[in-house]
Amino acid sequence: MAEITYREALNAAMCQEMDRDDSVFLLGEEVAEYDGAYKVSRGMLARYGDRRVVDSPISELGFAGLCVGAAMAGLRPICEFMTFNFSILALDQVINSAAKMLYMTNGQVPIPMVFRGPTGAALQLSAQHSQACETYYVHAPGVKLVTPATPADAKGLLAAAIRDDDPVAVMEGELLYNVRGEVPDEEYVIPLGVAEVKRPGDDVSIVTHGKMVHVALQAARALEREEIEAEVLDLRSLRPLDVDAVLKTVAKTNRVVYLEEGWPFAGVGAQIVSLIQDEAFDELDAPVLRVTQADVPMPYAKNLEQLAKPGVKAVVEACRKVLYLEAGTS
Amino acid sequence: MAEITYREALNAAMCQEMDRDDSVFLLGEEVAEYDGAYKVSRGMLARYGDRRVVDSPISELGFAGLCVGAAMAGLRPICEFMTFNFSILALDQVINSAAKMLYMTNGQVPIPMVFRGPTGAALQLSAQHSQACETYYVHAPGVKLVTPATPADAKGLLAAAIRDDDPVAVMEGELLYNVRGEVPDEEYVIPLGVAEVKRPGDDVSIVTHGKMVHVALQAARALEREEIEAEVLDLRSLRPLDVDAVLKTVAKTNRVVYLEEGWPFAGVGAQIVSLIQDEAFDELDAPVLRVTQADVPMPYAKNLEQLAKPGVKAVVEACRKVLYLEAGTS
Amino acid sequence: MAPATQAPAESGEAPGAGEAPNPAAAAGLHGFTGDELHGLLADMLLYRRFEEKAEEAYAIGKIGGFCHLHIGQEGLAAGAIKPLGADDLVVTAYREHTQAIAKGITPRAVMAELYGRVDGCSGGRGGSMHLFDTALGFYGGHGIVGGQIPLGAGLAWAIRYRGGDQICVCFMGDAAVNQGAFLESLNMSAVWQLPVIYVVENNGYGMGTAFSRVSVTEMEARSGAYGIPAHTVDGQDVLETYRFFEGLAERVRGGAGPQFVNAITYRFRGHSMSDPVSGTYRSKEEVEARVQGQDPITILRDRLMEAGLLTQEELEALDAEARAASEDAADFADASPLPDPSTLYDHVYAEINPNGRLFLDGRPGAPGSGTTAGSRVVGGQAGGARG
Amino acid sequence: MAPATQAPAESGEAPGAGEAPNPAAAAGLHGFTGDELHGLLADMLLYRRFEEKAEEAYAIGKIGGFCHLHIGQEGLAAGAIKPLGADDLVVTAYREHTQAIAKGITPRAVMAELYGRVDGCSGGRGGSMHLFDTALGFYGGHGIVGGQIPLGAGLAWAIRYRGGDQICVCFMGDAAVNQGAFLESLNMSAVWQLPVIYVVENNGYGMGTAFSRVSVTEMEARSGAYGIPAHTVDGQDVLETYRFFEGLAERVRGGAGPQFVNAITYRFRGHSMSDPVSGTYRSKEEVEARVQGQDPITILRDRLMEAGLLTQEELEALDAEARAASEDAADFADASPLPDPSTLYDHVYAEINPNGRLFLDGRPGAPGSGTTAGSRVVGGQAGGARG
Ligand SMILES: Cc1ncc(C[n+]2csc(CCOP(=O)(O)OP(=O)(O)O)c2C)c(N)n1
Ligand SMILES: Cc1ncc(C[n+]2csc(CCOP(=O)(O)OP(=O)(O)O)c2C)c(N)n1
Ligand SMILES: [Mg+2]
Ligand SMILES: [Mg+2]
Repeated sequence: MAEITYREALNAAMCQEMDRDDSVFLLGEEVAEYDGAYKVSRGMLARYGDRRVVDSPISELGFAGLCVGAAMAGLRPICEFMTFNFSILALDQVINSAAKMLYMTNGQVPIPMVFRGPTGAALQLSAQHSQACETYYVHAPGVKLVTPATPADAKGLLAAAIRDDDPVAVMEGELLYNVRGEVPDEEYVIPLGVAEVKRPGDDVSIVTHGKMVHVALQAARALEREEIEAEVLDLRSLRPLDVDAVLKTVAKTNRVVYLEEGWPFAGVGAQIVSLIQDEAFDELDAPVLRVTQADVPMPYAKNLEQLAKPGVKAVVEACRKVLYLEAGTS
Repeated sequence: MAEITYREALNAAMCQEMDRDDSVFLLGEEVAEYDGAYKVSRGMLARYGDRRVVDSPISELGFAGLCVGAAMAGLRPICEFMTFNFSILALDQVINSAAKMLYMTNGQVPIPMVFRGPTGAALQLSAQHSQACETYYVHAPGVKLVTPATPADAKGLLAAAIRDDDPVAVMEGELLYNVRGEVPDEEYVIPLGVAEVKRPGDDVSIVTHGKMVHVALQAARALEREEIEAEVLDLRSLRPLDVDAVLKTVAKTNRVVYLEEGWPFAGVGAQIVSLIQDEAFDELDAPVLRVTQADVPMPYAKNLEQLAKPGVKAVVEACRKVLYLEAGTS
Repeated sequence: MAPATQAPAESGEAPGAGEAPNPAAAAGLHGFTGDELHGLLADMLLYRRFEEKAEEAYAIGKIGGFCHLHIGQEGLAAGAIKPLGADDLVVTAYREHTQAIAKGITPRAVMAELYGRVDGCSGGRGGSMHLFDTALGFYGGHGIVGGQIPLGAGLAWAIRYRGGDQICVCFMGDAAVNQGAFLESLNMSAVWQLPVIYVVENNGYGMGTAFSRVSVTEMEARSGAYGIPAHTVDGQDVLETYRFFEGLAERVRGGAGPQFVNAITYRFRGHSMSDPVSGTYRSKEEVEARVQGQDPITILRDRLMEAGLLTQEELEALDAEARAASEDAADFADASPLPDPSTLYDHVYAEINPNGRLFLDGRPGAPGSGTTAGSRVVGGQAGGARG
Repeated sequence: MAPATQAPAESGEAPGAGEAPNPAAAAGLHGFTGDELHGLLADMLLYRRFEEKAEEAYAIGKIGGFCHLHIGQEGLAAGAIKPLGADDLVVTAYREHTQAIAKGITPRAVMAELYGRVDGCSGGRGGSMHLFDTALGFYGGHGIVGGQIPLGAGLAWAIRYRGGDQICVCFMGDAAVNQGAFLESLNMSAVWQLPVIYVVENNGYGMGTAFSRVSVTEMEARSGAYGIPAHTVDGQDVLETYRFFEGLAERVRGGAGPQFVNAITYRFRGHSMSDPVSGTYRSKEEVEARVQGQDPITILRDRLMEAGLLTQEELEALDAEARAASEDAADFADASPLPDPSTLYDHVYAEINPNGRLFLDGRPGAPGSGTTAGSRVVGGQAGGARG
């Protein structure tokens, strides 16, 4: 057990899997000679050589499709997108090739690969570089999606994603790469589809995923000062989705806030609300509230960006509202 | 008032707008010499010439982006996708250019254009040609989306979309093109954001959009035989969304089924459920049920395709369930 | 008229059997043995009769969806694929019935797939546009124009990665070269020197659009930007095509790097079943001239007869075999059952994770939807039929 | 050392003022008048000092996000844009500060945008990568590599559609030519003969990747596939570059059709503020050699001095002006207010439809969220601050 960064944990997961399986390789922009735009693959070129750690041209559709093709032939590509914003260019290969291949071929052609990189906003990167892309990857059946929030989850979930026989999107966060945390040194995986209670609490549940887990924990600490015990449930995996864990926290607190980085319309939170009202309708003492990015493209100006992002105050307020500690507006 | 097809209504809308505004032009694959892959633009090349009715290469990303560029300069392009399945290749230009442009430019550069074509499944077109693409177009703010279900709506909504100063996706249906209906001959538009009750009823509300309106009406007729009066609310426009109309039908029947052609995870229905539970929580006598495509890529085999598609029987069953006429399974 | 639409017996000018071989004609035979020549003719006749049968089946509703016939382009299926090794890889677009057969998928398995039956090569899930048999090196069957091009690069990548000596042949239509994926894939193939041959089946049209209307350059100009050699071959001359690909495949196997082939051919039918053979975008005269003079089957047939290597009787025998095999395929397909409804959710994922829910529609049949006390969401005839 | 890092005064070998013009040198002056030459030098000095100022401001946190400096490439901003007409259109990528100034946006408006303030040319919403002033024909400022290429084709399309005689200049980096959008846009531009000049600012690297590592061909080879003429120009020689674009622009205006220009240049700074000037992908020696020998400002300065057309005093005066303008821009930006929080939802849509809800976050501030008795959904500091 050592304290390392999220970045190092991802690196450790890739090395762990590349050591045990020669069919695993890493391909993307700047991943080799430059050690990765965010230095996630530091040292991997030296360690594995340019056969397995490969710099690609800026051709997202092409190299994502090339990786899908390599996976059709049985290799296990790790396709790095410098950020998922750019993967929108590659979405046709993700949806029409990777997600649908196994089904169209009646099970003949699995696509055991990983699409990984940061999703969502960092700081003042403006509209085209700040988008949370979960909805685009979770809507179509055939792809799996995990969103590690801590170094330990990063190592375990990325390793599990690499070993999984289906295409798995691993969405990281630029602002998470420097986060430090305890990570087991030994080889391990965290199975897909298992959510984790990052903080137990009896009064209200903050359900979330990815980067927002940290915002949820800050909100929970703030609520603690008002003697409100918030439970923070980190879904960790959006598909497969740990429905039992969601229903369990609903049953426990009867009050839920869904926090996500992305936009509201057809966001992940919409699905969670739909699921809860459908399967735990009678458990709810209040409607599930959602805290999301403002429904606007991300502005550059510091103050506007802060306004647009979902923040601690908004989560605290939402928790108060589901507890009826503040007059609801309707 | 004449009875014409949905196809002819779209053609009439485009001609109506091209007659009144020279800045409107139609560009896409096979739209000119071939009269459109589905003959929607029949006769338009002869009528407007190849300056305004233009056959493009098979370059979805490029010609969608070219249309966005032309719109930046003040033209009003109608960009036809042979089907929206192929527009996934163009999504970067739709989201990162069209949707975000006005905001990034602080209002300097509106994108007054239309993306149109059929969405969803036809008959046995298999996984890559049967996808309902609403979620991809409704998630990001900056784009509007309408889904006409009848010839009259097709003419009025497409005309309104062309006149709108923002990018508007108009999602049609291959299986709708031959649908006939009464359409006013004179010039008119149907404002975006106005849902329509396609069939009034007091017992249960079937809320839906696009092609599924017809399935909902069939289900309503079937329910009628059991003396159940279903109200069919056609959203017509997903963004802007007629929230008042949704809340009104909820208040009227207190029981809702959302029917859509697409997949469930982060589908349009998820957002509607989230909206209803949030703004009409206490009006519901039962959780809102959703009827969607099975959460699988569309299979080719006739029987499997039928199973995968949302059908009348499923809608009827869902309506019975929200009416507790059948023991729920939980 | 071409064999496509007439019984070979009627062909007038065929010289009587047993005539002395004509040396001039022999030159055009590229050194193939009589058996090899009969084999290639038999292959193409099978492709032709098979698709004529599919056309019939489509007309009576046995086949649904899109169905794109290769009729007129069979010279390329035989000429480009037959020279390949069993473990070489082929990936292509949606006009691939004959290519699938050429790579070894049985007419039965292909026809059953067109019928959407369990014995189809994709279990009835893929249909006409998505034929697969990876054991035979046939990687489909892709419906998004240009979508198979990066996949072809990836298959070649995997060969190189493993140090294998196979090659990948990636087919595309002429219109597909205007997709950005073409640039990205050819460039990466050149940079990484992948063992792949990109073959444009240049039938002159993308649906109703002549290539000359969407390109100011000739097809040969499209690969030089990436330093990939361009070759042109007459796809209607199956013997020339065969020898050409035989040689090129060996060069690529030997490390020559990616290649680009502009194969000239012509589509004798409409783009798909809904598109008339001729009309707005190409004249009746144009089509008839090509069908008359450019039929790869007629060309080979006449050449063999001229050379005295094929008798009318032999031709009829080969053609009868082809018809019989096509009939047999159709009968087999017709007898094959529809997929079992209970398999609706099979093969969406190769790995059903023990934890969590993968299918969110909550239908009774959906795996994992039972992880909780039964979702209340319902949908589809499935739910209806079973609820 | 280059002016970038030194006061021109220190430059040793500058000949004293008033020396007799050197005819040999004059030849290299392409017939520009002394005023024109001083003007171009002043432009480039402004670009240089402006970005040095931005560099400072970034270091102290006045500017955030990504900031890509053009330092070293100024010859192209002046040489390619100054010859254009006021109503010609320019669209480019994210390394566009100096191009925006060259097209007429004031240093104040650009710096205020980098600071994210209301007086910025994009109201503080766009930032460094999204500078716009369409009244001046500057269409941004785009962050997705290659994303501006189809937009450039579209702007040119609009010119042709309206029968105007403007042209569009579309800049891109060398790495952008590997995006599929490049193929699709150049091909359409050729087919429709659009009045557009595609300019590759070929600084040899895409971030840390040398072009030679992601292409086996030279840049000139990339446009021939679409029949678009390729030209190469030395972007460090502003005079040559200016005359070249002056001539090419007129040819395109005259109907010569789309053109492709490979402009050779070099980036003197890191890719963005987080990237070291030299390191893994290019050596200190390589960078220093370029900075020494290939600085467009030094090259023009020396040429003018050799020709006796610039005195040390004049140079210092011009440089002082450039520094002053940059200081002024920074002061202006600093004094400009942040955007009003109440404008968060402005300009998402140009038309707020009277019916229905456009914003689904249901925050108190969101327009239309009030169409019903107040959504209960809340979010963002906004909700928090106001709730
Ligand atoms: C990306 C995409 N755009 C459009 C289509 C619709 N479409 C199917 S085939 C076709 C024409 C392709 O022509 P070509 O590549 O020459 O192949 P051919 O049909 O001639 O064999 C088009 C436009 C598609 N399937 N995919
Ligand atoms: C589609 C896309 N992929 C990746 C990136 C990240 N990125 C930003 S700039 C850049 C390098 C571009 O190099 P080049 O085109 O040569 O322009 P230069 O930076 O040299 O001016 C990359 C990879 C991006 N912005 N967009
Ligand atoms: Mg073709
Ligand atoms: Mg560069």
